[in-house]
Amino acid sequence: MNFLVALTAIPLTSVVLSLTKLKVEQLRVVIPMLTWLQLVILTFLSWPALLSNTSVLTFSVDFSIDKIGACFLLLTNFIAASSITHSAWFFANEKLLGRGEEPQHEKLFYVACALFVTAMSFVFLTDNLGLLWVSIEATTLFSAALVYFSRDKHSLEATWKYLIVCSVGIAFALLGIILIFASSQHGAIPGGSMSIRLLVEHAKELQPKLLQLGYIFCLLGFGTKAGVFPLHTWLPDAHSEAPAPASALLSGALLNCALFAICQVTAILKVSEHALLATSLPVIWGALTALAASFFLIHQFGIKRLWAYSSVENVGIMLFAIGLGSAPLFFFQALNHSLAKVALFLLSGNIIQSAGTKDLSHIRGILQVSPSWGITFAAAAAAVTGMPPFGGFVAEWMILSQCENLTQGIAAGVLLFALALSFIAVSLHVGRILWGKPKHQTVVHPTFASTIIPLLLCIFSLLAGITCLPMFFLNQP
Amino acid sequence: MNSETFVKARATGTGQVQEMATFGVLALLLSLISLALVLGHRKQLKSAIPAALTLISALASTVLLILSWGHDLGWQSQTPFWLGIFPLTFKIDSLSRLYLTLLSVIVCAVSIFSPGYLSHIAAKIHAGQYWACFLVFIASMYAVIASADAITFLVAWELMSLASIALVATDHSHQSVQKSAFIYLGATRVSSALLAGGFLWMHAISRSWSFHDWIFNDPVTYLPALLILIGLCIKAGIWPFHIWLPYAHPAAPATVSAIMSGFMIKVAVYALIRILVFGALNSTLIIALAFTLAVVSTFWGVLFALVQNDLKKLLAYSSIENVGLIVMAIALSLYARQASLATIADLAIIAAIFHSWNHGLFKCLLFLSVGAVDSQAHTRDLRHLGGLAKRMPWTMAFFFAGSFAICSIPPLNGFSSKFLIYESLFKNVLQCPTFTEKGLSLAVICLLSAVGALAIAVFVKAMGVGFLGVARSKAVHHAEEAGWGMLLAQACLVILCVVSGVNADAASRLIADSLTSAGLKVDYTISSVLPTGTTAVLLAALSALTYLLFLKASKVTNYRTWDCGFGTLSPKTQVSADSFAQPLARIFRPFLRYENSARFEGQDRRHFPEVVTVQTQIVSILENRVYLPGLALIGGLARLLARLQAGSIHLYLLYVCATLCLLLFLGMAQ
Amino acid sequence: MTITATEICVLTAALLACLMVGSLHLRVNLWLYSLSTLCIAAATATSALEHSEMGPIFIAILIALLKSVAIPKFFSWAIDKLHVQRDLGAMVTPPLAMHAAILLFALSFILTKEIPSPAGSVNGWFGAAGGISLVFTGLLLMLTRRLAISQIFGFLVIENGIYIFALTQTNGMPLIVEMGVLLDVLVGVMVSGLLLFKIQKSFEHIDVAQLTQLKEY
Amino acid sequence: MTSLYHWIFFLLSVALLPVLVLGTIRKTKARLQNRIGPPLWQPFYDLVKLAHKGETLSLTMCGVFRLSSIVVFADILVLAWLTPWLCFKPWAPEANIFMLVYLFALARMFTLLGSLDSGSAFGAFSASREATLGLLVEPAVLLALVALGIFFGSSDLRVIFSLSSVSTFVSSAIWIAAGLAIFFSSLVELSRMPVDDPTTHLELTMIHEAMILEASGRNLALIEFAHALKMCILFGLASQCFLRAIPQFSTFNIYAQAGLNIAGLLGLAMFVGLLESLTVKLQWRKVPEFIAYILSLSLIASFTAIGIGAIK
Repeated sequence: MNFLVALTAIPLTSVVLSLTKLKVEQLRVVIPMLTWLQLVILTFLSWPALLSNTSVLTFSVDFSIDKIGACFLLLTNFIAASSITHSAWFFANEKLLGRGEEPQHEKLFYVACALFVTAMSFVFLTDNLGLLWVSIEATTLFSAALVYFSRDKHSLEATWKYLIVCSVGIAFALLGIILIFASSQHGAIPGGSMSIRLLVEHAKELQPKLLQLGYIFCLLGFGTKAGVFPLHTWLPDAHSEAPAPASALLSGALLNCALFAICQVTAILKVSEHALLATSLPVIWGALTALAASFFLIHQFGIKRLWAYSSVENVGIMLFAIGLGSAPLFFFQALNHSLAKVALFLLSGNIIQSAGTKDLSHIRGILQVSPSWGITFAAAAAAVTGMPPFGGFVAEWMILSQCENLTQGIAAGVLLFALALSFIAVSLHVGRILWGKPKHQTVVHPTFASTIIPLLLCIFSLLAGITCLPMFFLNQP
Repeated sequence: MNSETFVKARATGTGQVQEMATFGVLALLLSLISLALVLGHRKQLKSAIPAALTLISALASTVLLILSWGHDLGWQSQTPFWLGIFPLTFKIDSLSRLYLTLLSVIVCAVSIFSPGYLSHIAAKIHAGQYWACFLVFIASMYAVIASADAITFLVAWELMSLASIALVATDHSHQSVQKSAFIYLGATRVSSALLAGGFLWMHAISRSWSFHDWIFNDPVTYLPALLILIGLCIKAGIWPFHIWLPYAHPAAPATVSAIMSGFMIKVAVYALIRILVFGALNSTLIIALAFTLAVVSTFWGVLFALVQNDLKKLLAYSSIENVGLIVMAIALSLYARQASLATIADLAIIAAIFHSWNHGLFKCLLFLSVGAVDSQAHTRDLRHLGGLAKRMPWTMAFFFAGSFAICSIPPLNGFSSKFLIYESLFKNVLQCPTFTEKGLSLAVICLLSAVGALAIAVFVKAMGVGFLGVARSKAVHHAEEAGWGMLLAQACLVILCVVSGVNADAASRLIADSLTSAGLKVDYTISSVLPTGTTAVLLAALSALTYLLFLKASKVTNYRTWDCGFGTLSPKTQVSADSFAQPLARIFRPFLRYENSARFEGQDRRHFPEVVTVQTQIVSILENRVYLPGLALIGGLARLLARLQAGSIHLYLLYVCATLCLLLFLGMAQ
Repeated sequence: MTITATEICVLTAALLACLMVGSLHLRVNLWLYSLSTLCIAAATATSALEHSEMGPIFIAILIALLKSVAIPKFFSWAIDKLHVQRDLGAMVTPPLAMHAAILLFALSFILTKEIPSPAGSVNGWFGAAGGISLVFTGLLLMLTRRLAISQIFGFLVIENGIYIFALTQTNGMPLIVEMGVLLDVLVGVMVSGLLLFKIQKSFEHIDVAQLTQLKEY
Repeated sequence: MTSLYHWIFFLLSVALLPVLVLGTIRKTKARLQNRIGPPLWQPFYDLVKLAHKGETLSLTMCGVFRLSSIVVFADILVLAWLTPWLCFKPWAPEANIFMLVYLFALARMFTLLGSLDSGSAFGAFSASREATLGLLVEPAVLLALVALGIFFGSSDLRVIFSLSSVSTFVSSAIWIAAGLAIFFSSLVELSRMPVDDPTTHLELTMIHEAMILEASGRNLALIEFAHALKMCILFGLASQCFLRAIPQFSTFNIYAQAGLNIAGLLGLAMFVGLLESLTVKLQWRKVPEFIAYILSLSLIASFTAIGIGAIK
């Protein structure tokens, strides 16, 4: 149980602190520190799992973690820490704009963040499908508070759609999990089990029909949460209505959780007799998702909606990787996507503040407004569209080069087309944003401080690209 | 790159020369990039410093390349610095050395040219960003040529594209520049996507990333070969994929367009040779396709060059023509190789490489001179130029030299390579088996001569209307001779043009030997050596004699141009670029669609117009009939898809149900 | 074949849910919901007795208290607060929708025919059918209602269906999972209930069919 | 020793034949118009006269104008040295078909530039017409030569025009076709009737004359002489072809050949005179059709050559 304490102590403290009478200015200093501290603690906690390639670190019954899980855990918390750190500047600027909400909103934001991140951490820590479901549902509930942050009609609408669509989807996931559980009771494991590792071990003996059904339901359910086309409908609304740091969290961390769940279930199915289903369905669906998303990118009007759709596209790529059955590649892609996308969302937050609008047709000449923003923005966009020398390129290249059979080959072709299309679409918008003369008076004056976090993230993404360390760490051949 | 070829590469190089050269090229790249990164943020900086550094490193690399001539240099990135699981592998064999040397030469010239030129447009550009992108651009081109495997190649290729896009958009305050940048961006991304597809496919077939292991002699490999071919053709600006070229070159600063047109499109040519020719592609269909496209683009390019008014656009179109020539030679060589007509194959490939070298030189020269004109007269539009002869005689002289070279007038270098192309076609007529092939290559010879004549018309127009006669606008009156840096750069290139023209034979032999040592057995057998050198000397001597002995003595009186006694005529009575091209354009009416738009101004416009402005512009058929509809189709699809996101939650829930049914159906079907 | 008490309860619950679709009156819906939930609690209890184990009894009581009493109470209070009596209905008219629901009820028997009955017991079919039909009904409810509140009802019905499914298709879910699911449902209801009032506050209605500001084009 | 004779012969013919040819044409035309006409050597006197005059240059001109006339002159001399237009030529280097064509192109290019230099509309318009003619006629000439090249299996004019070449009936057909093609295209190249009327007085209709409108004095003399020499070269080439069509030609002794050669040259000149006094100038937009016929001639030649090659 001590690990539960270690896991929840700091979030709870930050919750408590945010609920006390502390000034928001003080919170802006304390909370980020706490989140970084949390990251450190988690690193220590999952250190053994990180080091070994095979062994699974078990904390207690239902709670254990392996290498990939640990990577995701740390990634999630890192993303959370950086976006919360950046949110300090963000909210300070909001104040400058006079759009500053009263402090308790911001405090509530911190509370929700803490809970949200904890829920996400549980997704990676639990070994129990049921608890996995519970924690993912929990993330929905907590993040709803983040989406609702600005408390206007739009955010309300976005929140409602998010809540309803995701809950319905997730409900199906629960159905799927129950089916898998039922399938495990047919002789495989006496009394049945929800432990993923047990299921993977006994995948052969699981009742095939139930397993298959369960897999499909899980794919649908977690797919809704991950924003797979055409279940992505909630995603752009939620991302564009949430405040920039929150959208960064949603896109950079939450999607990974849902995809991780899919990855876990797929792992079970891959060793069962339905391997074909597990290798073909996600691949095709991923490619199609990427394609659809890249079409959505073309006539886009909102800067954050743009990045939301590019997240959908990346979700497609990750689903592709999952279908190829290579968890490390999935993580690598997720890593690069998260780094770049978070940088983009944070910068977009700055840009929106300075331009005073989310409308792409009114944001121009950012290179003139602030070269540092502009260049970082361009770099991040290049990274997220999979341009070398950033990590995204390497990840996508490795994913594409892993295709074996004809189906995967065709899907790879579709994916290539989607990548090209999305790059063109994105860089059309980015070019218009960066170039030309600014249309607006800069409301918020760009400070270099507000570029630090995105810049760091870009640099990390670059390092992920030009060094072999991540891949060797994940011991890919 | 798989290890044994790498080891081979290392083994062939001898000791410290190789180490030195490797280190040198490496140092060059690193210094360039670090410099770029350092400069990234400076708003205004003296262009002299980076220019000098670039010059030094380019000279250094030239020297190193020449010192290490004959040794293959190999270098593989050490372990932390890999791309994921792929090491960056470089290999400079004698083929890549040829191109690298050309690149170094061009970079030298451009870096001499830069400071003077940039000082004229300093107000419009962010010098730091410009130099950063410029250096990354150059470095990535070095990397592309030196890369030994597909991944290194693609990475460098993408970097090259990104940097050049940024450079095209250097002066991004204009909408038109942005538009060109976007068009270029789209084209280049499509090309890299196709390349990636081909590379991945080849990897799936051959299980290796190294070009060395890719052999295209199996029907399985034809589709990837086609993908690669088209991808490269887009970058090279082959018809019908050339659309981006006339946009990108004029939009970019002269220094950039000089390199883009002088070398970047040759990178694609190099890749064609490296991958398809060394890969011994033997699919007649694909070769025929390449040949046809190339022939069409020679004709198309020169035809549209004829009707351009913007000097840079004109040059861009003539680049299309010349690249067409090069690719045609490559295709011919591929065809001859698989028809086992060795001599023709060798001659053609030599011609291709030699012409790409020559075109690199004189196209760079021409772009630089146009840049000089632009920096002085602040316009490149032939409708406003003219009469520069008196203002900037040296620039004119260099431009003329370049024009003569590009019109392949002996004894300049353009002719020497074009002659090889003619010769190989002629030999093909003699030797190839079937009657149709003979007839075809005869027709191509005929077409090429027509293209040559058209090119003469094009450049006479450029020279005559642009430099001779009376100035057509105020701007020209203030023009003065360009600075010494600009002139020096052009002068060097002119000298190189003459040298490589006169020593055509030696150059061809050099190319043949390089190809042989690069692994493609080529011997240079030509019936007899052209007397280009003798002709040159004779021409010069006779001209000098005629002047000294005959013309010098005559007493000259100056008077007005013959004006039928009307008194001084206004510059408007001179022939304009359009009217000069009109008789030719009339012949090709089916291809060239003019669009006239007249505007009448002033009150009571119908009866007494005060200002009448008539605009004539050429309509690009491909763009209007093919590309715009295609884009519109994609846009329409996007709009259609966007309707899915209609905002109604009931709809969204329906999607969930529909997907559920679909998945159940699919999943249960299995 | 014999039909057990559990299955009778389950099918009753399913039919009650079908009736929900037929009526636009929120209070009627609430009553029907709480009744069907009660049936579900009963089903839990009977199945517990069949397997003669005491753990599920506790859950049955919990369900009876929370889902069939507390939640309906909360919503009836909400209905008073929001001054809404009846839904306007979307897409299809209620009677038609109800017939569709009953059709789906029938259909679910066909669909679940193939599902192998849970290990150890011979008959899980009716239970599965009931669960699936509840899920269908819930979806139908969400699709054919305009008010936010009745969409929550629909969601609750879906939850019931899944619970039934779990109950009849598995012999004994892990307790912790049961608890977690229950908790999540409660929190979900709380959050969505909260949002109800917010929507009422800023839009002055809770008609979600009018929430179409966020869209492409 | 013979080579010395050759040199002398060659230089003499370069110096005199142009004048003679021009004179012949004029004389023929005069006789056909029942005039006595100027003496044969009149063109020579004209040149001398021009050489004694001073020249008038336009103020807008830069060096290009004079440079062009010089370079054209030099270039034509080089061509005279390279091209086998006389069968008693001294040592000549590799004379490649393509090089030949492009040296002619050099001359044309400089002429065009020279005409543009003055900035006069006449020069410019005629220049653009000349460029058009060049585009049309260059393929014809090239193809005619290539046809011969194909037949003799080399693109080297020395090989083609070597006397050792045995000639059959078919080959003489090729020779004649090629010769006709070269002759007619030379009419276009030299902008004579029916494409251009050198004696017209309306600047707007001239081509060559308008291009040299600004030239005067020695400059004009250079241009005129160069033009005449060019004419000789082209006619000489054509006459060579016709002579080669005679199967026994290669068996004749050198003097007979030389005589026949010059006779052929002058004959062609007379024919031109005849042509110019019989035909009228073609409409400008009819010219392409005319050239199309020439092109078809050389196509016939080349395809026959290919056919024979295929048979052989």
